[in-house]
Amino acid sequence: MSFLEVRDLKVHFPNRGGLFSRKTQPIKAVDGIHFDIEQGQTYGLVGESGSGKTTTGRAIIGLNSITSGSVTFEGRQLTSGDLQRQGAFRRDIQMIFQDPYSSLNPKKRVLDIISEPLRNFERLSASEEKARVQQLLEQVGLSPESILKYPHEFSGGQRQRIGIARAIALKPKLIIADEPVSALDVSVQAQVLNFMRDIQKEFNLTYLLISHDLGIVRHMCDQIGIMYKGRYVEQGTTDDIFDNPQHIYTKRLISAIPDIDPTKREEKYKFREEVRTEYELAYGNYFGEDGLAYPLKPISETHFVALPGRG
Amino acid sequence: ACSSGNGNEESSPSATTETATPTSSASASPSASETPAAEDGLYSINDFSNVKKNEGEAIKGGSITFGLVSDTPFEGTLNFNFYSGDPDSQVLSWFDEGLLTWDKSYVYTNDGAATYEVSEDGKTFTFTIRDNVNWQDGKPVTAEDWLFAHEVIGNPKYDGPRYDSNFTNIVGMAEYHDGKAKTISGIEVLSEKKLKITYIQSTPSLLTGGVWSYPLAKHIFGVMDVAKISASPEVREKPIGFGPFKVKSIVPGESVVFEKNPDYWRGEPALDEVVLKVINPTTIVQQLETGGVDLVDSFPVDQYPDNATLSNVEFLGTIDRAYTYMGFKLGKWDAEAGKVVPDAKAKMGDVNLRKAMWLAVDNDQVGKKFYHGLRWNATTLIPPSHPEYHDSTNPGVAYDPEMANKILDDAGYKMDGKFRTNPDGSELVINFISMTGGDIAQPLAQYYVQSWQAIGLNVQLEMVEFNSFYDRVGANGEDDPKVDVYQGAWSVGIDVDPSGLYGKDAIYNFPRYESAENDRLLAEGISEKAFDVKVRQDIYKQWQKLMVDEIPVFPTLYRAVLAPVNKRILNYAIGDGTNLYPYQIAVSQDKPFVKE
Amino acid sequence: MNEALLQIEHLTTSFRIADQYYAAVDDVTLSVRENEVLAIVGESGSGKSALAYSIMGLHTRAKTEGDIYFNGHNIARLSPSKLNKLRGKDMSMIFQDPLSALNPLMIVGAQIEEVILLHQPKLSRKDRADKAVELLAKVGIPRPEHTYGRYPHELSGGMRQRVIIAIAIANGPKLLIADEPTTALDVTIQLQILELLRKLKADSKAGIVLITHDLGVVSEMADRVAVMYAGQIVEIADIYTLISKARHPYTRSLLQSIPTAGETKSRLHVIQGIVPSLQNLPRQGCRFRSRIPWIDESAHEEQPIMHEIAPGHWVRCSCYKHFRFPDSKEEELRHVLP
Amino acid sequence: MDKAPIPISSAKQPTAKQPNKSPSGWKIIWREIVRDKVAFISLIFLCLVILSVFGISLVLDQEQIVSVDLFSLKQPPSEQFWLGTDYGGRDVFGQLIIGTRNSLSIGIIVTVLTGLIGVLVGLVSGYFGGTVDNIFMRFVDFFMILPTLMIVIAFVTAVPKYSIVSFSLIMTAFLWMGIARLIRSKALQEKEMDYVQASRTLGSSNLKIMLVQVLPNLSSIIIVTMTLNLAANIGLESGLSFLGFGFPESTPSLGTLVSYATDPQTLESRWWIWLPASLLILVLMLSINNVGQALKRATDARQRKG
Amino acid sequence: MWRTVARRLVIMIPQILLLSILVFLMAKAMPGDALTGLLDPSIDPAAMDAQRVRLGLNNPWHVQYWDWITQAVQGDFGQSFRFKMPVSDLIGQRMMNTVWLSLATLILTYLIAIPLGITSGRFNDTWADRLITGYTYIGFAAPLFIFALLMLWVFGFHFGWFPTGGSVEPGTEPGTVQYVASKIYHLLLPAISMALITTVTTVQYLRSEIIDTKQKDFIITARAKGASEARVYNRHILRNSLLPIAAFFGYEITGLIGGTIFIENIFSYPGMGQLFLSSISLRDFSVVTSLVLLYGAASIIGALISDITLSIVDPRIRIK
Ligand SMILES: Nc1ncnc2c1ncn2[C@@H]1O[C@H](COP(=O)(O)OP(=O)(O)OP(=O)(O)O)[C@@H](O)[C@H]1O
Ligand SMILES: Nc1ncnc2c1ncn2[C@@H]1O[C@H](COP(=O)(O)OP(=O)(O)OP(=O)(O)O)[C@@H](O)[C@H]1O
Ligand SMILES: [Mg+2]
Ligand SMILES: [Mg+2]
Ligand code: NI
Repeated sequence: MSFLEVRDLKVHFPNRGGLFSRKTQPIKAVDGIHFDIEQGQTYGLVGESGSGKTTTGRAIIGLNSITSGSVTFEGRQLTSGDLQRQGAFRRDIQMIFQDPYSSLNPKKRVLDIISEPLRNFERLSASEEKARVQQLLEQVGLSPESILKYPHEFSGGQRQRIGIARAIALKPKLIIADEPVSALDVSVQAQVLNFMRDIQKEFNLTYLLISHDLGIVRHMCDQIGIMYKGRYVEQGTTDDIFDNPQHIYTKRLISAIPDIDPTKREEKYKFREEVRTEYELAYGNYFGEDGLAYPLKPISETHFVALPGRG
Repeated sequence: ACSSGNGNEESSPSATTETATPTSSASASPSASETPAAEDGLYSINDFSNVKKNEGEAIKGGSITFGLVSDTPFEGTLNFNFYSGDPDSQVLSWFDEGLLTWDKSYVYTNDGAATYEVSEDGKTFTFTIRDNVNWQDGKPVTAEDWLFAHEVIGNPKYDGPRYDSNFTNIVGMAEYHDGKAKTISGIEVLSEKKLKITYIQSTPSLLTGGVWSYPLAKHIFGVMDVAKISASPEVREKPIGFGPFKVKSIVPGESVVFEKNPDYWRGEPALDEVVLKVINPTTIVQQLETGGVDLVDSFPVDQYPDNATLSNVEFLGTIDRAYTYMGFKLGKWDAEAGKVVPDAKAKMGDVNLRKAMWLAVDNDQVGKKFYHGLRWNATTLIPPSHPEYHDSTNPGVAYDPEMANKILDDAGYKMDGKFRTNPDGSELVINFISMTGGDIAQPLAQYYVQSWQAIGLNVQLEMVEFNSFYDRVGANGEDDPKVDVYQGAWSVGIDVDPSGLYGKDAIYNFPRYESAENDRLLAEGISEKAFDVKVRQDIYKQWQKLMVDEIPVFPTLYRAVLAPVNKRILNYAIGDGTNLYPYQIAVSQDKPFVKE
Repeated sequence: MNEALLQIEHLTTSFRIADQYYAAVDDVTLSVRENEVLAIVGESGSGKSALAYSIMGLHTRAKTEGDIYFNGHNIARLSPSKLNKLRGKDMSMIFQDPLSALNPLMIVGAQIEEVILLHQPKLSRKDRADKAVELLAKVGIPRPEHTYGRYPHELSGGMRQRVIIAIAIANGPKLLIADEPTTALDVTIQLQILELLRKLKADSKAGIVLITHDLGVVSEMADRVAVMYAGQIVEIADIYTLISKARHPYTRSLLQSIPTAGETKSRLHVIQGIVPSLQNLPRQGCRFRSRIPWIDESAHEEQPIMHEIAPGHWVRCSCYKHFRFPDSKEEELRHVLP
Repeated sequence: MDKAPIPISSAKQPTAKQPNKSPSGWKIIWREIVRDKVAFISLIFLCLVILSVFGISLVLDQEQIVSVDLFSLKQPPSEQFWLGTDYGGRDVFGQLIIGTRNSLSIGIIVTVLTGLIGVLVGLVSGYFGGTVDNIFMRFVDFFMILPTLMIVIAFVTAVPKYSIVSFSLIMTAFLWMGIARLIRSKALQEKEMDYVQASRTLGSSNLKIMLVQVLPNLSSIIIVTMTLNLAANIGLESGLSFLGFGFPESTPSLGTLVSYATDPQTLESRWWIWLPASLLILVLMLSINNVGQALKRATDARQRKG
Repeated sequence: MWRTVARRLVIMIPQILLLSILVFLMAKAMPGDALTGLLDPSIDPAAMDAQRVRLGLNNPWHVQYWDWITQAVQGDFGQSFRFKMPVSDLIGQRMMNTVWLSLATLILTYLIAIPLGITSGRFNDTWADRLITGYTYIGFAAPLFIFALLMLWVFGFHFGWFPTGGSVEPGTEPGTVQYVASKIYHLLLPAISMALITTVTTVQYLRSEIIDTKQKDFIITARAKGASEARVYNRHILRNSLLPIAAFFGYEITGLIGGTIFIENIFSYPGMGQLFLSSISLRDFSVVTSLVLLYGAASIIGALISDITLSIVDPRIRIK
């Protein structure tokens, strides 16, 4: 049994408006996805905007209710709905948010921000709490004196680290990181990514890393799932995906990554041209009538591709 | 009825001919200046004439503007048989009139559009309408029309306020009203112009406004459903009458233009046109100064001192048929039996207490200070507007706080700290309500409270709005037990008979006062023997004294009505029995005089 | 070497903040030739957009000093009406946020037509409409007639960006300034837009100023690169030189911090400290000094100037000569910040 | 309305730019008000008026003021009566003070009550959204369509005896919807912010999130609206008193004093009765609005003066 | 869109019903009734009671309400007790006056607001802007009734330039030029007084909208296109700022309701607001209830109109 098992997860949003709203076709933000994450690993979720990555992450942590399917964490099924009632067991899953500006309450001091989970789950005296927060701050590389500052007094990277400190305060086992660095400048981005790897080793953390930046995903992840319109098109190890992409959509995604080496421009052109031709020609082979991906089929032990009928 | 706010009284005969209607206790808006025209800032009604001095020669024709002072538009129920507000009656009086007129003492004369004869027993009246009395559409005013008016008002579907004791006094009217009879047996059409009405009871009141004298044009309204007449265009948009002017155009609620009715039975009117427009009490002076109006129906006395010297108008004045009073709650109304039930243990039951309260108030000063002498200390419950019956020899109760204190002391109301207690030592708190309306209402009531507190009575004032006021004093039969004293005002009808206000079976007997003597006097006042004016005077003299002794209520102020008139107006008068009629009104020049 | 299409000399743009002027663009000298893509890279807040706006004369409340020669004419002091003759015709601009850059209450067709009308007033209504549709087709919008009547919010991000490009190229500009044209877009869409720009350049031989912070995009597109830091150009070189032989510490750090496909799982380089805000810029000496504290202070120049270390390769301040990446102990230092 | 998807946007809102939220709101607000001279003067004036009105009305003999003096009716200002007397010989200055106190009290009570209800309803409605929101908003919609002034007039007439408290309650009943709406829309926005989501994942209860996390972020907007509402409520109260549907005369209010001016004689020749009250209303409203506007600027970073 | 409009109109029905119950209950709770004011001792109390019975005043409120609402649904709002005419006719007479007054006020409001708002927004931080902002500050603070009183006094009484009451000169024939002119003349001063105050919010709104729009990215796009400043303003800024204003006028209706009550009373202008107050004091309940309902419906429809216009002028908004 895997650490985290996601089985046929569906999250649909009702599409409605007004009082006497006639229910129309729901938005199928996540439409039947399936994956496992092993402890200590980093799992990357990639896809274009609107493909349902965030929704998946939010469904796992319980911020979105699950329409159907199941999420099993350490053998226990997570139900959606009221987060606090599931108490202790929820604290093992935490989240890092995309926007370091809006994810910290601007009216709260660092102390209050980081101690929020502690106050909810652990009964600590004020001085114990302060000590814990200071310790956490040190762990994320901020000076312990910062506890009385407000978020706006920090840079983006520092804020993101405050967010991380808050997420690791309860010593979670799984962290869902939704685009943790896309709001940051390259140099700061590096800082956060390095740090995430450091604490992963330190606490044996498992990451579900959501990103559309393939460079980052490649840098960070052991396993990758590619999403398209709420479904998976391909899943495999990082090498499977980058060195041996099978689905035309994956290929297209990978070919679109700009290359840092200008000398390879021509090469890239050609490659992209090929992919594009293939995409145009073979589109029908990869997607169903409704333009959605087929169910995943294994092509190796670790590598799964959404293909019709085949193997 | 009267709306809250301004206490305008009708200056021309009104259809609510009998008894009384309430007026608000204080008159409209404020004012007075630091430099009054009279040296002491005081005026007296005796200085005013009710007849306009004629200055200059009348020109032919002409048009005048009449200002109807009201802060709301007039309702527009333009028929004597249906209207209910005073503003409407102001409009009506220009184009319609009653068939009977009366003299100075409000007794019917034979000068009007109809003449009358009374039978020996005083119960049967025979009326003859003059031949030349015609509706403005040319049709003659007939006895049939007069009967029709009675039939409509007596009809159960009738929606106006006229079905009153004058009608129930007609033989057969009750049966007709209840649907038991198809006709009113007591009314008979003798010929086209002759009508006979038989009354159940003969009383002197019949001669003073007791006869319904407003015919209803049957050829127009005869075909209508009674319930719909008051809303019909013939009432609202092109009303008809037989008065000196006829309606030319109406802007609903705002203004009416009248043109002369050349066929008027008294003769052709002098004026070509009369324009009537509603003006807000706040704009009267400005309108008068600029000649925007030539005359108005009434003028707030508070504004008089500032405008006494207006060069272009002459102020006419007369005594108002009204008085303000303090009422004491002495009992309850029994709705079942339809009569008052005095309560011997009522808080205000002790006449000494009431007397002391009267003694404690200085109405003389109130009249002088608040009203510049144009309201003055009232003595009895029949105002001097009825000079024949008002007992000017009765001094009422004069201001004497020492006396008041003494009476209270003697009666056992002992001082306990700031205030007096009941004779049995219990706490005495007197609840006093008074009506809002106008700027003076509150200070006036407050003044009374202070006066009473000055003699050690703990009086609590509550100012309430018109509707609540009458609701609480018991106009609907439910007396509010929390009211002990109230300040009200009545505008009395042309008939002096006060039984509608003080009779034991009158719901408007708000003090709920009853005594054998009172019953006797009131009954005698309208008995047959009272046809003799001397006798009647004596009866009411006794009654006025009784009231001053018993004090179920005490009058506080009598009032003057003032009517400014542009100097160009000729042949104009206010009040009754002046022998001047609207068709005679003329002007001495084309345009009104304006303020210099 | 032919005459530069755009020649910027000693351009300084200052914003007024609390009664004082602060230079967001500080003494920038640059040139762009025809048929050349000049990329400007730098972290957020380094003054890239401010520079672009200065070229277009779009600042309303900034003080601009220095000279901007366009086609040999100095346009830095041009009157608005003269400038308007150039803007949208000879030089035009593509904006970062394609939604807010379009008027939400006008159909996109009308917005394209407007720029045609402004510079080719003689064209009839119909011709203009035709031209607009033609432009929409040219930027690769599938059903141009249909899209013509759409409102901006009805289009996807990529489509909007194409509309903006259509507006920019409507009158065949000689100079195109693209301020982060793909930052808001997905990689696949980004690629399409970049290809579109490339095609346009090939067709019209226009000069393009491409502003971005993505070095990947730079290496795909640029002929030459200018690296900006804190309002100043710190390094200029052709793309090949810059990627392989960058000298300025800032450029080198930037290149090191990108997680590239090649070396996976290693630690990324992190530039110490933060980009100082406009008010807190060090106005004296080397601006990058505080972010490489392990390099000896004396390595910096007092008044750093641009050094041409190879033909066409300019670097600011001589500290580049002494720069090395920090060893692990020095790395530790940065872990705990004040 | 849809928003541009902003997936990558590393460029926007970086370290160097103005943080989008104020550094400790109070300090900014205070700084902004002090900087804005007009607002600062207004604030001082307001404090002075409030202090002196409540202070003086403590020492004033209220009974004395509303008692009628037949021998000093309608007197112009003098040593004894600083602002003259009215129709009842009552001291206008005293009435002005008490009237201001009454009007201010009503304004403040109504503002606080409407604020409480509005914030509560708006917060719950906006935070929970969905069905709760739908029901609440139908309710609010219903109240919104009420012709408030007319309903309040009708209500005041229907309640025969009213005190400051009951009058405030009546006004409150029909005035809380505006705030509720505003707070709701802000709460809707705010709850989408990641910090709220973060709190949920951290196990905070909804109540706690609403009160501890969301509410402080709405505080500035609440303060601003409440300030502006205060002015509006005082205006409404005096308007009602002016029409004669406010307080009885024995409880002076600024509107009552102004209503004396409906009489042209008073308007023209006895200015001391109505003019001070009118001016006071004007200046009070002006000051409150000035402060409110300054607060608004302080909370809106874009408009901030410096 | 027509579906949504229809839906909104359907939602309106329960709202109006609820409103009618509320008003009805309040009316019933008021002390006294239409007959209380009719104190005439000569009238037999029995006759009064008979009247009450006939008018149904003695029935329990829900019976009265039911009678009233079933009639009202059929367009019969009952009789005015005081005016002795169908309420619908009565209100019909007054409504036109109020409608004209409101219309004139609206027109004036925009006539004042647009140039001022534009000037102030476009040239913000100039002396003109400061002047206009000063005016809006004072206008925002000045209660309508005080201002209207002053206007009445200055221009009505002191200078005598305008009539001080009524809606038309007596005797003018409806339909003639004089009639129309006289109507306009009578409503001019009230309308100006109200407009000068109500316009303030619009000026402020327009100003901030323009200042806001000025900073929008698409304005920079327009400049980058080479559009002249004038064009940028007329084509982009004004259009985008004015259109929402245009849609506001529906909401203005709600604001005008309160205003007319004051204005009509101060200027003795016979409209619905004045009718409302006098009907309240005379307990003419059928008129009171009908008026409140009418105003309620007006504000709903106003809001609807605004929403519709807004969705027309702003393609981003779809009315729900
Ligand atoms: N609360 C919601 N209500 C309705 N639709 C929603 C909601 N949340 C997300 N969606 C829709 O679900 C789809 C997937 O959204 P999601 O945010 O998961 O995408 P994503 O892959 O994270 O995209 P991005 O890269 O832009 O963050 C989108 O079409 C979005 O519009
Ligand atoms: N209108 C302005 N007023 C004041 N300061 C400004 C203004 N515009 C920009 N700045 C400041 O000027 C500096 C440079 O800004 P600019 O927008 O040019 O940066 P950028 O390099 O384009 O950054 P980004 O990658 O975020 O777009 C920043 O510090 C910014 O805060
Ligand atoms: Mg997402
Ligand atoms: Mg930029
Ligand atoms: Ni250096």
